[in-house]
Amino acid sequence: MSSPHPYIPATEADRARMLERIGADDLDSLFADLPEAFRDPSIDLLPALTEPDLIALLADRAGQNAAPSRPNFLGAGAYRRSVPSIVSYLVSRSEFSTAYTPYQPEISQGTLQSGFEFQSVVCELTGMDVANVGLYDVASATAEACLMASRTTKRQAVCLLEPIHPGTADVVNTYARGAGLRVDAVSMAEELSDEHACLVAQQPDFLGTIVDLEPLANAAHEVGALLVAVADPFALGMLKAPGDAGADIVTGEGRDLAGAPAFGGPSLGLFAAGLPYLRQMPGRIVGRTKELHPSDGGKARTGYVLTLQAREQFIRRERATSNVSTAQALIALGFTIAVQALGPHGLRESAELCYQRAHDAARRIAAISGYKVPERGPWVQEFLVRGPVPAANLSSELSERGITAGLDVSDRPEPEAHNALLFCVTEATPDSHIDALIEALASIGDEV
Amino acid sequence: MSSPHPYIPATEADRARMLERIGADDLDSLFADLPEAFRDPSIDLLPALTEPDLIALLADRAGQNAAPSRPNFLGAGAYRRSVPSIVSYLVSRSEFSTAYTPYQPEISQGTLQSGFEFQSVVCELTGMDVANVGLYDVASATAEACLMASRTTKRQAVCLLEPIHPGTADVVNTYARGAGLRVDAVSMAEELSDEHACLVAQQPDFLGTIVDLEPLANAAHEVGALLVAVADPFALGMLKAPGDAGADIVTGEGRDLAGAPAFGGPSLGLFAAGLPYLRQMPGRIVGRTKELHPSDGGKARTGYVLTLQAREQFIRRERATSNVSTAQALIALGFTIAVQALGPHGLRESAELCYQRAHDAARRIAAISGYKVPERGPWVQEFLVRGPVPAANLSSELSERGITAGLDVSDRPEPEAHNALLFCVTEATPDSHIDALIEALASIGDEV
Amino acid sequence: MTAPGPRSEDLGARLSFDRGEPGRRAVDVPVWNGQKTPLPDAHLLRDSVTLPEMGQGELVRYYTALSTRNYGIDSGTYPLGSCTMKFNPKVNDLIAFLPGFADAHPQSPEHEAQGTLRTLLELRQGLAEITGLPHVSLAPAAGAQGELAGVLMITAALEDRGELEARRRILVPDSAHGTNPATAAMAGYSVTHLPTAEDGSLDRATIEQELDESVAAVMVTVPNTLGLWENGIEQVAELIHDAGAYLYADGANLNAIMGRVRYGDLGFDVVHLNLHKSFSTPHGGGGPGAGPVCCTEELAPYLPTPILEEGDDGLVRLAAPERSIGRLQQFHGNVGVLLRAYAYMRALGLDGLRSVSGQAVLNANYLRVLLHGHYDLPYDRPVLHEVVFSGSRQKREHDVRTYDIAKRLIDYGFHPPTVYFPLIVEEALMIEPTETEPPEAIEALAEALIAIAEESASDPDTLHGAPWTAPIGRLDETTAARRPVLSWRGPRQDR
Amino acid sequence: MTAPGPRSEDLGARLSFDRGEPGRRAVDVPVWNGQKTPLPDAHLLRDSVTLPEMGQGELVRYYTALSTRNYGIDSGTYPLGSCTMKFNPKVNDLIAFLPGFADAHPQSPEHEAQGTLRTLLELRQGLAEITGLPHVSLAPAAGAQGELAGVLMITAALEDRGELEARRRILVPDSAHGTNPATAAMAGYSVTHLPTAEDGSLDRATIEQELDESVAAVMVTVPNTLGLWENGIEQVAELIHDAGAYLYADGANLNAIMGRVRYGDLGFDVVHLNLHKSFSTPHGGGGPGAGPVCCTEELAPYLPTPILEEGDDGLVRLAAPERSIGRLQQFHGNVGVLLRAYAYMRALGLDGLRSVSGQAVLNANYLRVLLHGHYDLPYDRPVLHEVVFSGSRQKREHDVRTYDIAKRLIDYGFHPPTVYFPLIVEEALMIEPTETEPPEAIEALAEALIAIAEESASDPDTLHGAPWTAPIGRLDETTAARRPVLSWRGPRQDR
Ligand SMILES: Cc1ncc(COP(=O)(O)O)c(C=O)c1O
Ligand SMILES: Cc1ncc(COP(=O)(O)O)c(C=O)c1O
Repeated sequence: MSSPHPYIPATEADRARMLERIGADDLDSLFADLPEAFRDPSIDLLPALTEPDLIALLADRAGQNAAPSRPNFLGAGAYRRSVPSIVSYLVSRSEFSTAYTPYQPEISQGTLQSGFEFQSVVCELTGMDVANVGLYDVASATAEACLMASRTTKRQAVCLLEPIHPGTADVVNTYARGAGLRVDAVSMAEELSDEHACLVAQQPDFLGTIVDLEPLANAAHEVGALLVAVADPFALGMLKAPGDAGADIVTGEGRDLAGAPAFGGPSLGLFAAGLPYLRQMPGRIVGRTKELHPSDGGKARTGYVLTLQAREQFIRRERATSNVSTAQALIALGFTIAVQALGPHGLRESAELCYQRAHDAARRIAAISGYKVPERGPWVQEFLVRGPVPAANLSSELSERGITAGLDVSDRPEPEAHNALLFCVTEATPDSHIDALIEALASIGDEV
Repeated sequence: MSSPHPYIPATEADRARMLERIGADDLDSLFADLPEAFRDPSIDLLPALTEPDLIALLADRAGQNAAPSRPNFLGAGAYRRSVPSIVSYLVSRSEFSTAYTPYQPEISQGTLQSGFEFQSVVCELTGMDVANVGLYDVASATAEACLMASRTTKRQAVCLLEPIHPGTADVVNTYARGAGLRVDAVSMAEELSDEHACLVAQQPDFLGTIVDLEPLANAAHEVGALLVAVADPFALGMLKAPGDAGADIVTGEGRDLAGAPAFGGPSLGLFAAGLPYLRQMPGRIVGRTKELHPSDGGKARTGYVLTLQAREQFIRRERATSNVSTAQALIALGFTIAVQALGPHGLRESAELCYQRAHDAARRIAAISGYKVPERGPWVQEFLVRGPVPAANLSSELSERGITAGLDVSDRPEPEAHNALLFCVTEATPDSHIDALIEALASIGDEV
Repeated sequence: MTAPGPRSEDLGARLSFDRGEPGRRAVDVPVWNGQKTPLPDAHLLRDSVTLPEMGQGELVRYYTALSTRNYGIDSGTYPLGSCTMKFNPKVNDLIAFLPGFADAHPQSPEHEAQGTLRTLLELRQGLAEITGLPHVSLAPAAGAQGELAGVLMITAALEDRGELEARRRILVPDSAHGTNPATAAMAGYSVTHLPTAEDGSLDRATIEQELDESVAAVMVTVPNTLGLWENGIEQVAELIHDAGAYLYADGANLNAIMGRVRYGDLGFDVVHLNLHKSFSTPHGGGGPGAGPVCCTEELAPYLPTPILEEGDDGLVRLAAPERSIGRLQQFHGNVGVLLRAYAYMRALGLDGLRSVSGQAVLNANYLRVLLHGHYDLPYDRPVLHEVVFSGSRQKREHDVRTYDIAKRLIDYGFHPPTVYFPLIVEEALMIEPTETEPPEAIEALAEALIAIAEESASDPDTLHGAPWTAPIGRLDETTAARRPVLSWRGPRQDR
Repeated sequence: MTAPGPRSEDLGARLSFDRGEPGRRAVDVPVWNGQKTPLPDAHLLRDSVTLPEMGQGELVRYYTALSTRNYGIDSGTYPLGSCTMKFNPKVNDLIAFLPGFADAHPQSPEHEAQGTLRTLLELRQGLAEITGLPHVSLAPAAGAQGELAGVLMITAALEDRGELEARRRILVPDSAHGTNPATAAMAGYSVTHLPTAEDGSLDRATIEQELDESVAAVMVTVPNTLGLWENGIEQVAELIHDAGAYLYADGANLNAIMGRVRYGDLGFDVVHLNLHKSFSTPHGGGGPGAGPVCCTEELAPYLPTPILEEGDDGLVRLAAPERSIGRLQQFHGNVGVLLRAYAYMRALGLDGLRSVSGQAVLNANYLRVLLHGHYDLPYDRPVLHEVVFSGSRQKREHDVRTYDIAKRLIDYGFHPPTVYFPLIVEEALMIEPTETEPPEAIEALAEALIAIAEESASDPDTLHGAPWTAPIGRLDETTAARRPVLSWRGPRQDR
């Protein structure tokens, strides 16, 4: 590798000049404080690569993943969406992507005003009063919601309504352990008690079924608990806003509307709540304000700042509402632009298109002899498929035919999941993939 | 398709309001001047597609081309290069990409200053005094060079030194026909006469051989003709600058340093010349100047403008030096950034890396029994291969093995080209492709 | 209360060549570890090349900073008349950059490029439908090269008719774009200028008078550069054909009439289109463009190479027309631009393209009525895609030139319109809003121009000194041309 | 001579929701032409949702305009202490967006994701080498989540040791980042603050005094937030271990010591890294980040899920450690960020990473000497990656606060440093140039800060009102917090 490195502009001559000014002999002498016994250990790293070699290596690696053209019917928390083409261009503008948390609002209005747009979009979608600028992902956001519910209700247990995404349940458990909360998993709201700070319900649930949140909100409120709805923002294009159904906190995953699944991350946790909980919210919040002094001869202009920071770790430290600092701002920007590009009609049309395409696919599958699509209620984009062979075999038979099956949920307790795979079809699943699936399922059926 | 279209924001309501203000009944009435007999003809177009369907269709089409991973040894005017990753990001910033010719310099300094950078880079690479901001491609730039040579020498014939790219020769002929010039193709400079306005020599020549330009310049100057060198700017990373060898005009193709080959275009014609020819140059030229009045309390700042416009069509009309208007500015920007990113050392190292890799591949091929690499002199990245079977068969045998062979040049008059293919290996040809080629060639040889 | 900031950097004074330090680099090059081949003889090689030496971050910052000193369509309204600066959909770029398209080698055997070739074939078919001229070559790299192609095709046809020696003149209206006469001259013709009549159309009498056996062709821009329909062009076409000449259409203003009337139906023999205008591909600060030519059956054999053909085997191929004028470029044209144009055509379909022309014309007329009375309107009638005002009144009454008005518009946040073109309008302000501007933007533009008209009376000095808020003030263009500084080092003799 | 431009738009006053018109749209959605399934019962559905209705061009312009009101690393020097704002190589983004990586579904069977998994495995191995701590989970989404993971791992270990009930305290230096105490509290511990000694290191006496069986862990930032090495940390580690507690490293400042000393060798039990800082991935206006945790053999069983394992079959798999604290996210962390970090690690290699720390430290010291005497330097000794000055003198003598100094720096074209942190430095100015700034940039920053120091004496009002040249003036943060307006429509009750 040549010196200087492309990422480190200073040359040997630069360094000599700087060292002289500092009065140091060489670079190493700047590290004199480091304990000598441990200084400059031997470290075994892969060799450095020039840019062309780096790109070649990683293009090769990317090619070791399944080809993007391979039919894939996995959903279960990550969905292939039609993301408007303008999103990636705008998000990649370096004024957005290479900035950090907007500590200096005068030169960060881009991040701040889009943060305010994001909060506005999240409030509209969820039907809630207030939202923050986003947390890590849906699961950690849900865990934060449980902690917040516990803080506000002063109760030490939370209740998860099954079927909920196992990843979400797992993260709630992780966070609850630290906070000393008990986590109960229940299959009906009736199991809720006045020990519970909240009831957590996923919409649609883990097996894809649309949930009627209203009775759940009532049940929760009856025992003095909050309803935390974990809602898919895409499905909210057609489903009733959780806020209108009585939810107190709404979380969700914004990744898929903002871009590609990227093996799960970067993700984006949505977090919205009713006004009473505002000062207990985790995360950054953007507020609208005005210039202190009119700057341009005329009236004071409108600007945006991080606000209500007294909740946050860098001020409140151990009494903060959360430890979160860096979150997922750039993904939130992509989410905002994508949702606004779709607009009110586009979002609804997209959700309904997804609904129609998924139901059409399900119907075609159910029509193949040997296959069943057990329904648990109305659904949007995910459905169970039971085939003529055990679920695991069906999955591997499909894989051999170049198709990635839906998730194997045959070990779930719900009777409909018995021996079933959870398939997902969205507005972005190519027709040709669905055709290939139908054909493959039929041929597997024929061979039985 | 819904209305309004995403690209056309006005709604029906907007339109109604505007029409009323204008005093028109409907949109169609605005076209009343158009002859009624021909108005609103029936037109048969493919149906409109929404963005997701459009992307799906064209991704499918892109997939109908050979996969980018297919080994491909074509050169012959288009070369796979390692383009620095920063290029595509910077070029795609919409302030650059969605601007037009910088008629208003005060808000076009981005385009203008980078145009000046481009001219500076082209002057340095070619060793010439002045350059314009680029023409369509190397061939049309060379044709313009011939016209310019004819204008300055007042001679009505030009002379092309073979082997020259047939595409270049063809374009020179097209332009010459309009200008009433005779085009002679010769195989040695001695055939030049005082009827010729210029001698056009390609560097390296069409069969990849490095040309000694100095004797050619002398031969041209002896008969009062100019030397037009058609030089590969990448090879100029190591080869003597044509200006230093006595060339009067230098043209070249900048596409490959700026980005992907894109089936040949967008291309980028480089055009540089000696100072005496400045006012005869075609195309736009950027010049440096100052503010008329200091704008910021201090000294007048430095800025850039289009200059020497009295040569151009929009002022000089039928007496312009060329009809060119829109050229290839964005590709010129990419070229500039790429060359500057490589810098003086990187450009040389890249050229030598290309040289070494190509020679290594040629050596390996020559070592296979039944294969010859006939040399015509020193070369950079392209070499002739003669195999144990006729050239056309060798090409199709390779194709069957998933490899795109070098160009079939077996019909050329040069003896070394007899029954040969012209292979190209660059710094960006993957090792694995070369290995695959060697293996395939050997197996074809074995089968003979 | 305002206080000045410190003076910001004179960015133009420091080129990349003046930045960085010897030894810095923005990218590394792999090292060759294999067997070394000796380099060619030293007299063929160069010692070194002078280029900037900057770190990657420095270089990125420099070009990012330059970009912020540019105004693009994404920055705001860009009503540059004749240039059709419309919104450039990002999806077009995404498509052109798909690796299958971008990595295609121009010498690829046809079966390895069917994706590109079929797409170009469909574009060709679409353009033939839209222009009413059935034969098309997509080769020309821009409008001017399309013009050259068209005129050379006429040359070739005349040659085959044995009339080339006789027909040495091309008639061009005085309102034409400069490329028209320049092209005619480049193709070896002498140019006769046709005056524009009172109503902004061609003067029929002059045409009749000029038309004789010395005329090869008439080049007409439709709609013309005044934004007006050429009244009676279909009859002019007959006259021209009767005189044995060809009628050439400059189709750069297709945007106004897409889907509503076709060059072929009107009697044109050949037309070039500016896809970078009408079909929304980015203008790139001055290209790349694409200027396909479409023509009649009669002229088809002369089209530039390549054209596209679909074989009986279903394969699309590149071909040379029988008596082609030859190639215009080493390869096949600005294919990446053509792919973008195809994406645009498919995103709109026929209804969409008709909406484009409808809205473009509505927008221009809306601007016309909003500005009516504030600026002179030399041809005061409904317009098509653009409207040409004149700043003569402002010049006469307040010594404010169109130049000043344009510069002042920058302070209002707009890109100025085209100025001083067409040449036949004194102090011309040629405004083309295009269909992608919402009505609010047109209203805001009109308000700004009205405010400027008022300022020219109340405060002409503010206009004379404008722009005040741009990244740089008015530049000294005279000195730039008189003592040209054209590169970092200047010509070799001065070093 | 200057004349004012017209007042430009108050961009902040008009959100996207206030733009466009009903019926406009930025993208179309395909129409479903197949058999229609009836929608679910109406009480499950919504009537409508309120969102902006804009054309595509309008929307692009709006967000482009917003972007120009932001300052990123590509805009200039961004010496935000503790945040390590270094140049973000574009190649990292290019790699993360390769379709094979970007389109990978998180539930993919392992054999369909080997490209991603092998790359993450190699990143893990590299981080283990760099930290000297052999076991790694890449799951945490950012530094703070890494901290939570580390502390919960300690909790789990204590639980297994049966000491969790007893050990309820975590010691945290008063110079620590706010996430440290916040994390400790979130994990259920009470926090004891440790004072910083005169020399800027931990006060040994207090530690010895506080260390008892009630202490679960000590969280130490190395190098610390003063930019200083924690003198004797290796002895402190022994003390802590002797007391039965764990030593946690906040490794957010790894940039200073990459390749030169390792957390594991010094005796740390667990460390989190901030790859979005040290490994150059874009900060994104506040994320995404990645905060891997690396730990000893002892703590390995408790690592968060997933970790990476290579099987005998050569396949890389995601796995759950035996006694894992569980998951931190639904899936596997911010994989796209991790891929970028891998690309960075490979672009540099060991020599490169050592150059990073070397140059970062040189740059900070260079700035230290350039500014010496112009601002107070509370801990006046050579620093590592950053240097913390104090504006106390300016406050005392001229009533100019660090806040004012920061705002004024904006007028000089720089992003201000971190201010008022660490809390133990009065009027703190925490400056971290990073290794990607060339010396000229550091000199220019120093010159600006020196000019501002002079202005605070000569012209304090200019500082009090700064910035003057930013897109917007000083904002009223008090009212923002007192009467919060947090969304376009405001809370439902107010509608
Ligand atoms: C009317 C007209 N004709 C011809 C041209 C030439 O087109 P191009 O710039 O693509 O060469 C233009 C634009 O420049 C034009 O406006
Ligand atoms: C020293 C230190 N520790 C921890 C953190 C928290 O990291 P993150 O913001 O990634 O959560 C930061 C930065 O914010 C930091 O500077």
